[in-house]
Amino acid sequence: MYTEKVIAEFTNPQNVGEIADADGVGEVGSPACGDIMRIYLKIEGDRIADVRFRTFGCGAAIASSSMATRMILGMSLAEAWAVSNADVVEALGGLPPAKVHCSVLARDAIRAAINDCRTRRGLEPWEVRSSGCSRGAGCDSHPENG
Amino acid sequence: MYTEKVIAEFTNPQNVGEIADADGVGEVGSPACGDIMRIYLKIEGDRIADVRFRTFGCGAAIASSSMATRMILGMSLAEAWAVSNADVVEALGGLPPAKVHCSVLARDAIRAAINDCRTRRGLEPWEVRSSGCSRGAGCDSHPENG
Amino acid sequence: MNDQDQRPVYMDHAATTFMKPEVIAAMAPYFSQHFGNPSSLYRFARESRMGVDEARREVGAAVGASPEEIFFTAGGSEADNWAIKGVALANRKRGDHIVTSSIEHHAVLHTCEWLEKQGFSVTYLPVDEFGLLDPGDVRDAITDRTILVSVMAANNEIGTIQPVAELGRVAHDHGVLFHTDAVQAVGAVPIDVDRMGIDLLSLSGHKFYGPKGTGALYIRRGTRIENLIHGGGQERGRRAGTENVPGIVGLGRAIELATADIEAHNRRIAAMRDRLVRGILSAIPDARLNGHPTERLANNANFSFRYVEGESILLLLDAHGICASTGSACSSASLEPSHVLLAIGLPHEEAHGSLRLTLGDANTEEDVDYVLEVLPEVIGRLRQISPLTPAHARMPEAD
Amino acid sequence: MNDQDQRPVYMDHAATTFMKPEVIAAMAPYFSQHFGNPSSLYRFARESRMGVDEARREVGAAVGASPEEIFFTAGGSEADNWAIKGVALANRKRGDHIVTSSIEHHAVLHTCEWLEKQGFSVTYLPVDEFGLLDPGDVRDAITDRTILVSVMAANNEIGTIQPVAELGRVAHDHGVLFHTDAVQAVGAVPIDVDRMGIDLLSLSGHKFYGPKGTGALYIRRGTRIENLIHGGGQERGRRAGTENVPGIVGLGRAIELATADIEAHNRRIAAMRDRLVRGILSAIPDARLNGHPTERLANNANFSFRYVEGESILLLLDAHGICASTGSACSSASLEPSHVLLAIGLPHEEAHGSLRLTLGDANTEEDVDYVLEVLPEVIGRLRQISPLTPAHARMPEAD
Ligand SMILES: Cc1ncc(COP(=O)(O)O)c(C=O)c1O
Ligand SMILES: Cc1ncc(COP(=O)(O)O)c(C=O)c1O
Repeated sequence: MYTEKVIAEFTNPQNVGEIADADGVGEVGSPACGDIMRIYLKIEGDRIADVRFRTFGCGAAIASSSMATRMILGMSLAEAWAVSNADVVEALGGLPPAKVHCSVLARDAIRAAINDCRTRRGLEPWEVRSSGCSRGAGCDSHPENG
Repeated sequence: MYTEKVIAEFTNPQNVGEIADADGVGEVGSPACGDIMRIYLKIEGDRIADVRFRTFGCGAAIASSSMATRMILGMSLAEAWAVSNADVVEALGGLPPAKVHCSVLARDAIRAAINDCRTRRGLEPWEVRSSGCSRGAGCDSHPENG
Repeated sequence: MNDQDQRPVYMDHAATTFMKPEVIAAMAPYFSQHFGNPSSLYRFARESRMGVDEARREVGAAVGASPEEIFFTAGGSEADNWAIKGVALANRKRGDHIVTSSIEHHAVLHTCEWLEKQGFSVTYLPVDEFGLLDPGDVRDAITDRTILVSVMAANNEIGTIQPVAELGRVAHDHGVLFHTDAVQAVGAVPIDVDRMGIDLLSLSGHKFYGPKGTGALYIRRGTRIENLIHGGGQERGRRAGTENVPGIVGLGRAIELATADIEAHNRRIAAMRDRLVRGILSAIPDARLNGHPTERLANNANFSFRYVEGESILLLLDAHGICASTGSACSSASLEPSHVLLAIGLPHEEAHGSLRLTLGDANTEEDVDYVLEVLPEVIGRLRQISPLTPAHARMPEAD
Repeated sequence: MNDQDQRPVYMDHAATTFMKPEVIAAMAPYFSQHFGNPSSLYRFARESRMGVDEARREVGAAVGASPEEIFFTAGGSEADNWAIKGVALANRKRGDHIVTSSIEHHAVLHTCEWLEKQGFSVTYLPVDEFGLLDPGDVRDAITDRTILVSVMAANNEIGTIQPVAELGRVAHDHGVLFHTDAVQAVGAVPIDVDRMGIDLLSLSGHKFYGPKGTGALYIRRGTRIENLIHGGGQERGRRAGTENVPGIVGLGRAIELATADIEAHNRRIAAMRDRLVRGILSAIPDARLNGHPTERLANNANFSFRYVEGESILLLLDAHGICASTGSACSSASLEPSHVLLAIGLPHEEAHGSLRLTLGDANTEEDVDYVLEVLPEVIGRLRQISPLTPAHARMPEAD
């Protein structure tokens, strides 16, 4: 059911761990739902200099976390915010329909971590809409979002 | 579904035909029901000197006719009357449940022929009960019936 | 008289067929090698999933459907039951009336009778002397309570092929779903569910050289239908039960072979069948061919022989090593003659005296010769025995 | 890390089994040689009939029933559907209430839910922490409207074996019919329908090295039950559809083999299973064995590993060539954890972290060694990734 890319990403995940002095941490999901993602960001300038994750969840959740963290490493916060769950799915070569929510979770965890950075810096958090947003165009209010 | 004996009797039936100057003829069944048996008897003294049949019907019907006529050849009319459908079934080594009615038909055809003989001789016909009779003991009023 | 030891001449392909070597070969790896449960996650089960997916594509392609509209069942009867009960129960709010024909297979008729006991009403339309249903009769039978028209594509006894596309059009003109029991038609009649306006279609593997106990129901996307077998999420939640992977694979291979070149296949079979029919009708007096002269399955020949009864014909043919079938339902407990033969207007005694010969891939011209040699003698012998035979049709008494 | 090319260590025998060579050999002659339709009259079909009859005797013997009480189906799900719907619909005048357990297979649960939509009421009884149903609860649940008690003989996820004989007694004490889903029990638990007071019993061939798509329903003589699949007169008028002759023959052979010496078989399997359980529980902290300590299927081991999720365990095991299963219903669209694990009181996150290993005839001590080598490493890696893992249960970070 999974693509080879998902399996490869899952069996050999990158960026697993924590960042003791992270500039932002985001966590989404719940154990009752069967998946939790926590993402740690280290920012240098406006760039993501380091990113780590911990995930409790299925293969798609772990693969999505790994892929998403690899994608945003080196990005500006605004660029990272703009990464959609569809981008993650694409990078994984596709996900089964029942597992697409894992990519949404990864995006949401990144955004939660970004907003944590912003809040700690005394900035307004960017507006987060329901995860349904990723499906349609134009429903995400963030300016950098296409 | 048929025993070898039924098949042998059916593929090589005995006593097929008519007796031009028969002393009694009995016919039972109807084309709509899928079986008709007609039995011709030639009597010498009180004995059945010749017996022939014509049957329209399934393999069991033809086999039962053949077997029944073979059984009664040489018998007295009373003996022939006493031949039950179970005797025919036994002689055939058994019949499938759905086909037992064919043996009843053979018995009934013989009895019809016997009563035709008796009537032609000016005798009272022996009492005929419903074909359910053959199942239980003691419901057949004919004296010679065991 | 007794040819027990020669190979049987099998002319009962409408009852069931042998499995083709290609079909057995396709199934074999799934018995103990690729035996995984298609629902399992691990790679080892991928072969099973792929086998099932491939078969779904093959079945879809054979009837002009997309694979997602194909649902595997355990045979034609289950498919018929599912189609009719499933549509009836799911559309109860819309209506409670079903239109079908009086010559359907029992899998359809008894299902309809069961629905009548559940409060549905069913119209069983008559057919003409050739077994054809008039689409106009279907139109007239449809009411605003009608939810389903179910008419077989081809009849299993007399082989008559119905005007399926017209029936589909009539049903759709009235916004009514159309189901066809195509168990006898697949591999014999080209089928295109879109062109023919078919919403549901039943098929069965063992009628076209596939495995027994396999079948499929085509369900047009968007059709409201309840499940028949509830449980696990197999078949996209529509039909529970661990998939019969080898069977499904065999069904797929068989339907691919059966529909690869229907026309050439029919030409070959019909040529033999036509010689058989001509030979029998010219050699045996008081015989008639039942069914339609042209609109009939290429492999089907169904006769009535007056004065004799069907089962006895079968048994004598069997003694000569010929496998055939009759409309007299002798093997069941019922002594009723075929409802199909009665529906085309045969009197009871002729309906009792029917013989069905259905040809198939392994039959040869020699088989036809052999039947033409044996059958007249068989009918002659039985007419000799029958009290119904008129003197002119009887040979001089032997003994 | 990637052992893709070694033979898989298959420990998912509760999902499905390979077919034994004896079973395949028994079926083979019925594909294209003895292919006749068992309903056909001619001698050629006699082999098919005899094959089916012989299988019916074998299945009957395996559960202590007479052959006439065995009806072949296309699997366990069909048998469950038939038993429950058939009894419910046929006894509607007597009552409208069914008692079952909350840990039944979906083939039972979803069938019961369907009946609820038809106006029946169903009591789903809880089980204890080991998955055991209390016969006293069944007694208390029975009302004068109750027509059926349906409780599985052994659970497919956690292997708990129910006190079937007691349950049968309770049902019969109240004049209520008793059905048991014995799909997981056949070949693993000796069954005697008379001694156990079973009126209906479902079984499925592919769980004991027989063919997929085959099963049977035992129906005690005299039991009022409606048909599920209407049509032809097969199975003495109870289940329509041309018999899957090879499948039925294979089922018969398989059940004969599976029940020949259950005790010896269980001893061998349980010894391996026990070593596996001990090894895992001692090597992996924060792990628990789900199910009953003694009243469980000899081949079943079901664990919860805290902090990790089941599907990810499966995938990593799969990468090592180990085939296993989890109660997290990942392969379906549902993200719900197993209803069985929730019913025995596991919190959601532990229910999500379950692993089922079910041993079978081809497993060896080396397989056990291999799983004992791989599994602790797999759980360790996933705990390394999980945010739920407390520091004490985590290895030092690698990078
Ligand atoms: C307890 C139980 N009941 C019913 C079934 C359904 O059987 P089948 O998949 O053969 O239809 C299964 C297995 O899938 C099972 O484990
Ligand atoms: C027209 C028709 N419909 C349905 C069926 C039932 O198919 P199966 O026996 O595969 O269940 C048959 C054959 O038996 C048939 O000829």
